[in-house]
Formats: sequence, structure tokens, C-alpha cells
Amino acid sequence: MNYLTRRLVTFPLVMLGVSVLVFISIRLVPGDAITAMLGTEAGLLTPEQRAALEAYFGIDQSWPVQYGRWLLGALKGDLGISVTFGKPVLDVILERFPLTLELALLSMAIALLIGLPAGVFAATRNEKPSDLGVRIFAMIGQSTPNFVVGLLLIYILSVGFGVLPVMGAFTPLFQDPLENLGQLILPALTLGFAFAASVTRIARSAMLDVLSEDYVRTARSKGAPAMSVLWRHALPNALIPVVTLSGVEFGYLLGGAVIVEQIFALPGLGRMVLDAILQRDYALVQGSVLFIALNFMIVNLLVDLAYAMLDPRIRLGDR
Amino acid sequence: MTPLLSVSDLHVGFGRDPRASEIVRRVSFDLAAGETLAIVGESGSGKSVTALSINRLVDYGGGQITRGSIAYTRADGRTLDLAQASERELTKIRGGEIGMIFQEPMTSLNPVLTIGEQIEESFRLHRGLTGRQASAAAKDALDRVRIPDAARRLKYCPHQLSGGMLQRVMIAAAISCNPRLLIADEPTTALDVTVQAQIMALLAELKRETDMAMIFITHDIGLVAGIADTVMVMQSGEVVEQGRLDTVLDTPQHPYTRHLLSAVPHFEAGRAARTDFRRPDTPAAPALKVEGLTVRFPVTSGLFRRQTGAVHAVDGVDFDLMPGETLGIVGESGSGKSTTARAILGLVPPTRGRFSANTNLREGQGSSAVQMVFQNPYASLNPRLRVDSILAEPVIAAGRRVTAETTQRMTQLLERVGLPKDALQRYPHEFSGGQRQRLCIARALMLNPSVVVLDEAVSALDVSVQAKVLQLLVELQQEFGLAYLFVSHDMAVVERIAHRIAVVYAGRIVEIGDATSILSKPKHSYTKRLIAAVPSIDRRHQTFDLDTRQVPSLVRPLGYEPDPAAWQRYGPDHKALAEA
Amino acid sequence: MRILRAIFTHPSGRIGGTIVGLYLVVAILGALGFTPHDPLMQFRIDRLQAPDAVHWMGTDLFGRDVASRLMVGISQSFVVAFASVALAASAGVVLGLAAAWSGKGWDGLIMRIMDVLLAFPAILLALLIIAVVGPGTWTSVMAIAIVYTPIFTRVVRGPALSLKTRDFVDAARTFGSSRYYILTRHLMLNLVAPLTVQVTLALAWALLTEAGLSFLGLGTQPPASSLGLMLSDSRNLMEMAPWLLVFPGLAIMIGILGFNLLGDALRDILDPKTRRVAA
Amino acid sequence: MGKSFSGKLICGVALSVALGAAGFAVPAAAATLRMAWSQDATGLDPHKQTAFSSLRLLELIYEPLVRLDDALKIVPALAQSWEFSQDSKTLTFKLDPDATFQNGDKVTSADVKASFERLMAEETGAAARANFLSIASIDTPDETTVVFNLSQPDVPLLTAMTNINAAVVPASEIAAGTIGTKAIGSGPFKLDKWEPNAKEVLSANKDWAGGETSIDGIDISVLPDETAILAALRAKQVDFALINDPLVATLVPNEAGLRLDRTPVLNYHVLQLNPSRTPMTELGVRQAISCAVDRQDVLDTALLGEGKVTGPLTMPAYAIDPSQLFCYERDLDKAKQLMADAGYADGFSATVIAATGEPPTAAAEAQVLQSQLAEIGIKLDIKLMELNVYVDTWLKGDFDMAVALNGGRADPYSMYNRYWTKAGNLQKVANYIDDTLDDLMQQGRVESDPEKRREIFAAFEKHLAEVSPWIWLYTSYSYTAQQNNVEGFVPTPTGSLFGLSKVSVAK
Repeated sequence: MNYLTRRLVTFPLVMLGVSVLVFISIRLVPGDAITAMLGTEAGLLTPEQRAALEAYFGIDQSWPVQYGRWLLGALKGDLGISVTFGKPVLDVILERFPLTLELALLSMAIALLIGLPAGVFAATRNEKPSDLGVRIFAMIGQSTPNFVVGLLLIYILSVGFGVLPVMGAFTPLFQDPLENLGQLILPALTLGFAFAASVTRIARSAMLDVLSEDYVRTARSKGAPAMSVLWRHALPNALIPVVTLSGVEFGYLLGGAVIVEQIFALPGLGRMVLDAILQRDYALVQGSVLFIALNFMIVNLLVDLAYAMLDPRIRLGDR
Repeated sequence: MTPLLSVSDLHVGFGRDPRASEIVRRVSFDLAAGETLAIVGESGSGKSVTALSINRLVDYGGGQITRGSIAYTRADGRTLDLAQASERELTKIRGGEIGMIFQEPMTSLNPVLTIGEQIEESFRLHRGLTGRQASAAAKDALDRVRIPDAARRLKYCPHQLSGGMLQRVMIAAAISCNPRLLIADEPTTALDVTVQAQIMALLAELKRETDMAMIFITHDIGLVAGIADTVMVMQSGEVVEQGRLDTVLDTPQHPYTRHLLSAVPHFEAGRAARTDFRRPDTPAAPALKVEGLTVRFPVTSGLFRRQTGAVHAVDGVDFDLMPGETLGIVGESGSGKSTTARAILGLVPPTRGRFSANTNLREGQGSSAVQMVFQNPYASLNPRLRVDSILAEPVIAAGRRVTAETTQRMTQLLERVGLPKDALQRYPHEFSGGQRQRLCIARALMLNPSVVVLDEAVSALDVSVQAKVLQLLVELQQEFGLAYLFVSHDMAVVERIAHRIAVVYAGRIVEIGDATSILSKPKHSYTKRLIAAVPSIDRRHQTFDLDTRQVPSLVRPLGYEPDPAAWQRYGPDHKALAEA
Repeated sequence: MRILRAIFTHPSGRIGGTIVGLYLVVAILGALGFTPHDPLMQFRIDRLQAPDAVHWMGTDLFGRDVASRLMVGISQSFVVAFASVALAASAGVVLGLAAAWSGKGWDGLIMRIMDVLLAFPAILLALLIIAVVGPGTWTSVMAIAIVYTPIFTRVVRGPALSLKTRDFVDAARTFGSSRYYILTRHLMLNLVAPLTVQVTLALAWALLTEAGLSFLGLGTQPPASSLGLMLSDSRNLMEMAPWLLVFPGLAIMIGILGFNLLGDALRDILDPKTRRVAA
Repeated sequence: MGKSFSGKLICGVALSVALGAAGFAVPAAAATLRMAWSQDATGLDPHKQTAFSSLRLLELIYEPLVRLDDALKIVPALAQSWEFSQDSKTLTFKLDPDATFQNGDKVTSADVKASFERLMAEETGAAARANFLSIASIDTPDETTVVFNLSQPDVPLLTAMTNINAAVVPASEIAAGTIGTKAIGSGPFKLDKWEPNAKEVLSANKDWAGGETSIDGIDISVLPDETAILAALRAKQVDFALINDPLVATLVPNEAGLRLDRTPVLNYHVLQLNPSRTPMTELGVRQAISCAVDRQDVLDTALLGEGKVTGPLTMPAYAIDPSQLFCYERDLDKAKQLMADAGYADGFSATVIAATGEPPTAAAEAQVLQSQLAEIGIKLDIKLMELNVYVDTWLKGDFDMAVALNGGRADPYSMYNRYWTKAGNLQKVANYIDDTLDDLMQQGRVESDPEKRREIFAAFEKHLAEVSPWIWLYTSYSYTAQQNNVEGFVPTPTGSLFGLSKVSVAK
């Protein structure tokens, strides 16, 4: 716990760093909310008009003043108003987050459901043809850009079968679970494909390591049958790298899968941030990047907790 | 009566073509119920592979029995050839009829399962017990191996127990189903001497209690003297000699057996101590003088890591070391002996105390006057550097240029420590453990030091190699007039090299003085216990007493200072800490 | 050269090594201009030709030879991947070693900064960097490098911390070896193995990231070609001219497969722990 | 143990397939039009928004006084009739007495006055203000009459008023400061819900003065990838879609059950030169570039021929046959000669900027132009930029050349006064002006006789093509794709979707 509390103490520091970084970098990008709204017509504005719009978008003051104001608000839980949505940033983020969270969970479930058994299976067939088969499949999964997978899925389904999940919308899970799943299954498969591949590879190599450990030999010397050796003795020990990987990937997915959301037209966090950047919606970019960073760190914390659950050495020792 | 186990013409190979790479050849032996067979050999002799072939765990290590049979008589009298048995039959036999314990208790227990779960497993698998019955059985098993407070310990995880305790847990799990054969693969090698004695005593007692046969694998022929009925000596995968214990020990036939018995250091209670050095009567400048050396590590807790106490790793150690003299520092793990050595080399900052080598160098800095040889020759040489770079490092560190003269010294030293001339152009992994330790010694001598600190310098080596390296050290000492600070847990080794001995316990020297005197007439209770625990071929059929005392905690509250040492003299050069 | 022999006796190393080797040859040929046609030459009359004897992989929207562009694209993608990974690895080595060696304050500071970079969504970080500097080969390199630096820093810092406590480092300290000597000869030399493995895997990822950036129009700038750019350019022509998608798609898949296989093999060869498994 | 693994695997896949299939949409024949586009509106303030994508949405909700029909003729919208005074200095509108806002209020002359005053106020920050600078004051003699008093004759003003930027909004909403957050217009559809970059839900405005719409509403999905739009059309998930990329649009007719409509638009593709930078300062160099560019070839390659080569004026009423313009037939020899005369026989290097994906063909155009100009020794370096970065760079005039898709207007003066007049707001982008251009523009502004105007602008167009500050290339099409059962959509060259108010969906 000591270790975890110490991690929690560094949270605000990292968040502060992220906020400064995003604040500065988004402002360094040429163009602002005015050119984003008006395009080349912005050239028709008189200086007075421009000043009025700058005040309207809240970009009329110096950076430090803007940052200070924003930070004070953020500390009070007010991340500002999104100029494209005309709503508080936090509301916008929370509207988009359920989809992103669900998509991440679904892809992770797919990945673990396929990757874990495949990896364990491959480890027991070390260097045999079936192992090679699993590994090559995994590598193909890892080596295909996900926009290719996504485009192919859409093409094959729409041309070959004439069916397609509803795109561009998101029905909350509790409103209509079937429709919700229908909307998310393709993107989740697209993301889960590569993710499953990584899980397979990590699980395989971790299992191989663990299977050569002394305690596995001990279990065998006690007459434990092969299945018990695999699932009860070896797997819990091999899970740590799998948890690490899943945590990292899941953390990334919570940041929104920009490309897949783009292809499947999902209104998720990733596309929202991308659009916010393109439309120079500074408050929304700042707020959502901060939110994503927070998610990432919370997931990392959860991963640490998962380690502790898996491994009593971490649970009971004070790291 | 048919023997319990009859192995004949066993061949075991590894790799893609097992027949071409046989590690074990032509091994045959019989073992009767209730008897103990000791398999003795050095690393690579095939002793462990032989043992693992019996319960066929060798299959999982990539090995394969290529020829021979292992006839095992089951409880119902039927004989089964284990070499041909199916995996299904084998799962029944493993754990149920043949138990096994391993060398490293720390890694041989599953770190994520509790002790209880791991012992219960055997009962579930072979006795069909579940739930409360299984835990009750597990508690009984722990009681059987004399683990105090068994009910609570069942919920512990492996990392919460010491090595000795874990090995008892291993034994508890292995014998839980009353196997008819127990295979013990170097079960005490990783343990301290006193703990080793406890485990040996436990095994002997269990053997008396049950009618269990045992195969005991070891590299230390002295260790089996107390427990074995028959002995089998192996070398390079083959059996070179086998027979009754007394016969083999008293009238060894094979040269290798004779070599093991004679050349290898065995503890002789001071009779084998060196006598080639006498301290000068008039006070002379010591090569190294250590006064009041104290090393403490802070113990912190809470969010802000406030210091709440300190580990008193070394507490007020004084000694001096004359040129040409060896001081052996003896103690068990956690006693502070290695920390002392490391503090002298500046690897850990001393909290207090002074030490001076006979050159005027800054304290706490590595100096060319004091050099060190580490325990593990595999870890103390950078695997990515060539030998010439390794030997050049001290020279470069001392700010000197690597000249032709340097290279000449390298070649000379390599030759002196017995390494081939072309060694300079090779990498550490091309050498054996013993050769690497010679390399380390050569490196330590590059700068002509006056003191060499040898931290368990021969402990990781095979027994016969140990003897040769010790011999080399003695020769070098005489040749260069070196002073050695020899840190070791192995009384037999210390006896061969030390002129004087300091016994360390819980961070303090409890007894110091002339080697012969201390080894033959120990005065401090800890020294006595330590010496009593040392196995020896002289102590044949002698059983050890069970002793479950633990090393006291070295963590002290903040500001704690120990009482000043009260010494009691027992001779011209022999004093011990007075005991309450 | 010992390592080469080891790679080619390892089953997946043989395949991976061959693929990567072939790609390197193709990349070098492409970079030196030994292509069947001029990759930039537009034969606009022959646009969108299916593969035939003259254009083995067909032609694109501009009538350029896809095979030639693929060769140049491979070399371009390799340049981006290698350069960004080299940058990230060097930065990671310096930062990781600095953090591991100096400990306490510096360690905390460096690792917190890396945490900031890690917590920042990677693709957005790359996007912002590119938007600020303007797209181009070297901007992509920089962006990918910055995204990977924290990963390499962690990869270096972990083993460096454990190497720091190894006996041979202690031995060096007993001689009084300089910090520079210990860092370069004892730590860095021994980090080569874990780094090599990480590098081959990162190369595969860098290829994918380059493709992703190109998909968003932020990677290599036309008329130069890269695997990612060829793929993303072809997405709206997928039905009219499938060869535009198929060949670069296969090229990127097989290339990444090669790096991954090679990485796995190197891990087996260089990591003593898995070597034991193989024995 | 392999068996149980594969068993689990199959179960998992089967489960997900079953779940997926259940969630797939069944094509429905509702009276709600399901529509898709790839770019969403960026805001709801009709006075401020200038992006095409925003205008497309706002045209369904708000109404201007007058609008353009499919032949670019000015037809009534909120105003039933209008007339210029003799001296062209007053413009009087009669409002439709039935016109009501979606909040139930009547549309009155006061609303018109308030709307234009808001548009003209500098603190509003409306870019369109520049088109209405001649309005001196507005009188409202009665509820349905609005009189615009002009400071000088301004014939193009009426055309400018057809733009949705001149929409009439409720005066009460202006007072409440809710323009831009609530969309309350007088148009055929009401905005029920807007999730930016995701979807819009529109319902028919039953009280619309323009008549009754035959659909109940429009559901718009934003599908950023146009191949996904095509897939959605194929799967009958979408009834109607806007498509930007000709590469995607050309695939639509191959599909039975889908129809593609294409309308030539006023917007023009152009290679902008920057005549303030050497060597584009030289007339000879600019003309050489014009001669070296094969406009039809660029069109055929980058747009698969989907468009029409054009001169500076794109509106049919004013455009002249491109063959009459300077060097519209590619002439490499002449180009080389011009280069040599200007002292650049060996060519030069320059950078051309283009926006990624805006238009989708920008990168391709740049590459063909690069290849064509290479033939006279000009080495172009292509720099693709994110749209906003491009706009920023463009507005600063910080480029050698730029590939652009610029907006066209029904009136030549409103279309080009920003660039080719001495007082033009975007002179710093155009960087070229001469007396002839400025004179012709001023004449065209005040001339109300259509025939004379045409002559003035024909002269203007010829001169502009000859001095070649920019190289006008071609106009493309706006595409709408629809299921065959969608009937009655009439596209216009402005790209307006107002025609959706007449659309019906057959069952």
C-alpha cells in the first residue's frame, strides 16, 4: 500500500506536466479557433471583428494568464466550455467516454478470450507445427495496420453480404444492448485482432518461462496432472506480463482509438480529440487530454493492484 | 526379497538426438525399502539427471531415457518399469509413491500459492481429501516436519518464510502421502550450515519413523556419512564406484573416489589449520586495521519515509591483519560478514569506524592497496568484455596508461594463476567456473595490492576445484606476502586457509583468535553450535539434534546502541565475547 | 558474426532474418535508384493499369509504376523506422542510464517526465508535434522518436538498475573506475542484448505508426512514397484498383512479420533465461 | 487439452457473431430521410459560420430574404418581392406575411433589421460583413416592408443576400444572446438534436411558410470516411449522402439501386501563384506556368475527369469559353520561350502548399502539377498541411504557390472583390493588382444592365487569365448519392441542400 500511496502522490505532478505540455503544444500549432471556424473567410475580418472573436473564444489574453485561469477552473472541476459543442468540456467528455470505455473493454475481452488460450496452448506445443501456426497467426495480427483490417471488414460485409452495423451512432448499452453490441462488434474485432495477437505472444513466452521454473517441476513431482500444472501452477505466474500488456493497451484504448473510430464513424473520445485539435477547440483538447492521461494513470494503478492480487510477494511485501 | 527399485543400464540423453548426446550412461543400482542411497558427484556428473529419470521428470527438461529399465515394485507387489510407464501411471506414482525435494527451496515452491494450498494439493491428488480435511492433513504434515505454529503458517506465502523453513515445507509436501521412496536432490546445498544440520536431522528422524527409502544426491561426501547406507560415486555421467557406505569411505577403490576423499577440504576440527605464519612478537604495522566498523541501514516507514529504525548489519567490528596473514571471517547468511568486507572496499558507506590499509589513502575510496575477489565468478566478470580489457580495468582506473609493460604483467599473472596464454583474447564465458575465479584473482593482483579481500571466493566452485584454488591462494600469499581477509560460511574451507579466525554473529564478532585454537576449542556458544553442525566423514552415523532457533532480528529502534563488547581471553591469541 | 550464425540456426530467426535481409536489399536498391521504372515518372496515359508484364504490380492514379514505388517506399519506410528507433533508443539509453545511475531526485524527475509523455495519448502527441513543425520525413521521425523515448527509457532503466548492483560493477568500484568507464563498459555493453530485442520490436511498431500517420495525412509527403502513404492513398481506389492496396499491404505485413520473427529469435538467442528453455 | 481450447474459442466467436448479427440494422422505409456526410457543421450561428459544411446544415433551418434556384436565378424566400430604386441606392423588400419562426413568432421587418444590424456590428465578428458594407441604414415602414438605404449603388448586394450568412434570425434571440447555441430559424426543418461530429436530428417544420415537406425529418450521421458512406449506402443504411471525393463518387453508379447526382459547382480549383515572390513577380514566368499546365490532364488524372476546365469566372451567366483565354491550350514551346525571355531558361525551385484532404484531390493535383511544371524546369516541392495550418499560412500569404479550392459566387463582383480590387481584404493573399482589374471591378459593381455587366466581366476575365496571377484550373461537381426510392431532390450549383425540402421517400 505504501508503494501505491506514493504513486498517488506523483499523480498531480504528472497531471500538471501533461496539462502544461498540452496547453503549450496546442497553441504552438498554427491557426486558431477563428481560422478553424471561418477558414479563408477569416481574411475578411476587420481588426475589431478579430478582437471581438478572440475575446469570444477566450484567446485574447497572454498564455500565462490563460493557463492560470484554466488551471484554477480545472482545480475546481471546471474544465471550461467547448466552443464547438457550446457545452462544458466535462459534459462533452463524459458523453463520449462510455463508448470509448465499452469499446476498450470489449476489445480487451476479445483479446484475452482468444489470446490467452492460444498463447498457453502454443507454449505447451513449443516449437511444434501447431505452435508455429499460432505464432504466425499472432504475428499477422500484429503486423496488419488496423485501418486495413477495418476497411476490409467494412468492404467485405457491405459488398459481400450487404449488411453492416449501424455506423455513426452510439446506443448506450443499457438502452438497447443488442443494438449497442451490433454497433461496437466490428470496431472491437478490429482492435481486438491486433490486441489478441500481442496477448498470444506475451502469454506464450511468459508460459514458456514459467514452465521451466523449479516450482512447476515440484508440482509435477507431486503428481499434479498436466492441466493442473498448466492452469493452477503456471498460469497465475505467467499472468503478470499479460496483465502489464493488457494494462498498457487498455490504457491506450481509453485514449480513444482514433483511426478505428474514424473508419467506423464512432463518436468516441479519440475522434473527439482529433476533431477538437482540427477545430482548435483549446478547452476541449486540454480537458480531454488531461482526462485521457488520468485514465491512463488510473489503469496503471489498477495494473499495480492486479499485480498485488496475483503475486503475494507484492501484496505482502512493501516495495 | 525384490528390491524396491532396481535400475539397470540406464542411459539418458538430451536434445534433438538424445542417443548422440547422452548425459548418463550405464547406470545400474538396487535400492531396498527403507534404505538410503547417496549419489555423490560434482556438477555435470549426471547425478541429478539420474534422480530425475526415476520419476521421469527428466522428460520435461528435454531429456529422454534412451536405454535401460527402472523396475519399481509397487505397494501391491507388482513391478512396473518406470522407463516405459505412461504419463497417466506416472502421475499416480509421483507424489503418491515417490516424493521428491529439490536444491533451491526458495524457487521450488510456487510463489503465488500459500504453503497450505501447496501441501494440500498432494492430499487432494492422492488421498482424495478436500476442504477442511485437506487443511487438517496439511497442518499435521507441517507438524511432522516440526514447524512451530503450523496452523497459522499454512496461510503464509513462500516469500514470508526463511530458506530452512521452506525446505521443511518442501519435505512436508513430499512426504505427505507417505511415499515409499524419497528423492532428495542436494536438499541442503543452498542453506546455512546450522540449517543444513537441522534438515539432515529431520530427514534422519523421518527415516527412522517410517519405512521410507531415500535417494540422497549431494556433492559433499561428508554430508552423507551420517545418513546413507550405500554410496554411489558418479563422474561424467557414469558410475565409478558403488558399495556400502563404510566400504567406500574406508577403502575407496576408484582414483576419483580417493581424490574426493583426500583432496577435497573436509573439516578436521583445527587439525588441518595452517601453521606457516606467526604473528611477530613486537608490534608491527598491520596491512589492514579496522576499528569500530559499524554499518547501519535506515529502516523507513510511512508516506514520507521517515526513518523509524536501523538494521545494524555490522556493529563495532575491530580487527587487524598482518602482511602475509589470513584472517578468516566466519558466519552464516545475514551475520554481516559480507557487509564488513564490502564496507572495507567502500562499496557500502560505513556509519562509523575507521580502517586503514598501510598506504595513506582516503577512507571509503577503493584503493589499489586493497583488492577484492567476489563469490560468484560468473557475476563478477563483465560477460561482454574480453579478458585483456578486464585485466586492464584496474590499471585504467588507477589513472595509468595501458602499456606493453601492463600487457606483460597480464600474461605473467595469467600464467601464474594457471591459465593458458591465449586467454587474453577470449571472453569470460569461454572459461569454467574455476578458471574464472583464477581470472578474478589475477585481476585483483594487477595492482600489487597488500590486502586481498576474498568474499566466499571458493564457495561457488566444485569441491575438487575448491581445493586447487585454495592451493593457488596459499602459494600466491607466500610469493607476494599478501594479507587475506577470507570471508566464508564453510568451516572446512576456512580451516585450510586461515591463520586466524573471527566468528561473526548478528553483526558482531563473537570470537576471534588463532585458527587452531578456535576450531579445536570453541568457547562462545554460537561458535560451538556452528562447529557442531559441520558435517564430516569422521562423524559417520552420527545424528544431529533438531534445533529450531532463528537468527535474531538485526532491526533496532532509532538511536539504539549496543553494549560495549566485554571480552574474555582464553589464550595468547583467542578471545570470545562474554555471554550472559 | 557469431550472432548472424545464431540467427540463421534459429527456426524463426531464419525466416525473420531472411525477410529483413531481403527488405534491406530491396530498400538499398530502391534508394540507389535500381528500380524497374522511375518511381516518380507519371505515365498518365497508363493510369490505373492492372499488373502486367511491364508493370508487375500495376500502375497508380498517375500511371506511376507501383513496383518501383514499392521499392522506394520500403526504403523510405525503413529510413523513418530506423532513424526514429535509433533516436528513441539513444535518448532512452542516455535518460535511462542517467535515471538509474543518479537515483533519487534525478531518477524521479526523469521518470516523471517520461510518465507525462507516456500518459499523453501517443497518436495525439505525434499529431501535435507534426502540426507544430509541419509534416515531413524528419518530423515523422522526430514524432515517432519522442513517442518511443519513454518506452526505451524504461527498457534501459530497469536492467540498468539491476546491472548497477551486479558484482562486476561492484568490482569496478573497488578499483575506483570512473563513472564514465562503468557506464559505458559495464552498463551499456550489457544493455545491448535487451536493447537489440526491443529495437527490432520497436522497428515493427514504427513501421505501423508511420503507416497510421500517413493514413491521417501526416507522414511522408508526396510524391515520395512510403508503405503507409501508398496504403492510405489507395483506400479510396480499393475497388477500382485493388492492386494498389494489396501489394503495399502485403509488403508492410511481411516486413513487420520479419522484424517480429527476428525480434523473437534475438530474444531467444540473447536472453540466457530463454536459452535455458531451449536446452 | 487442445480440445477444450478450441471449444472455448469457437464458442466465443459464435457468440460474438450471433450478437453482432442481431444488432445489424434492417433497412427501414420510414418517412425520415437517413442521410450521411463526412464533414459536419462547425457551429450554428448563421451569421458567423462560413464553412460549406455548416452552411449546408443552416440552409435547412434558416432562411435568407432571397435565394438562388438551380439556374442561379434569384427567387423569393422570406421576401415575396423586392426592387431596386432607380438610382440603385435603395433596395426594398416585401416579406411573406405567413413567415414564422420555429418558436411561433412572426417574421417581421424588425427581425430583418436586427439581423442585418447584428451582421454588420463589428463585435459580432461576422466575416460576411464585408459583402454588405454599402448598407448605410435600414428602414422598417411596416411589419412586412424593409428598406435598405445604400451608400453607393451595389448591384451584387442582392446576390450576396442569398447567402445563408444573411439569414434572418429572431430579434428576441439576438437580444437573449442565444444565436449560435439555439437554432431557431424560419426554414423547412427544425434542429432537434446536434452532437457535433456525430449526428444531427432534424424534424419537419409544420408551420413553414414555404409549404409542406414530404418527409418527417432528416437523421444525419457524420461518417468521416467516405468509403464508409459508400458501404452504408450499399447496405441500405443511408438513403441520401453527400460525397466529396470523386474517386468514391464514381463508384456509386455501379451499384444497382443507387443513384448519383452531380452538379457543376461555382467553386474552382486553382493553382495560386504568389506574384510578390520572385520569380513569380515576372509576368513571363507566370504566363509560362499557365502555358505549361495542361488543365484537362490534371482534371483527368486527379479527378478522373470529373469536372470542367474553367476560367476565373465559373457562373454560367458570365463564364466565357475557356478556349478564348490566354494559353488554355497547353503550349510547352511557348512556355519555355517565356521562361527563357524572363531569364529563367533553367527553371527554378518553389514550394507549393496544399491542404490534406481539403479538397480530397489536393495532393493528387499538386503531384500532377509538379510533374507538368517539371517539364519547363520548375522544381516544385509539395508541402501538405493540416487544413487550419494551411489556412493560417494562406492568409499570411506565406507561400510560393498554393493548390486551392476557392469558393465561387453567383455574382462575379462578390466572388472576386476581395482579391482583385485595390481595397480587397485578401489583397495580401492575392498579391497582385493592376489598374485594369480594379477599374473593371468598380464598373461591374455599379452597372445594373445585365448585358453591359457581362461585357465588363468578360474583359475582366480575359485580362485576369492573361496576367496569370493564378492559374485557374477547373470546376468540379458536387455529388449527392441516394437510394432509388428517394425522389424529388434538385441540386444547385451552390451546393445547397435546400432541395431536401421537396424530397420524398417512396415506400
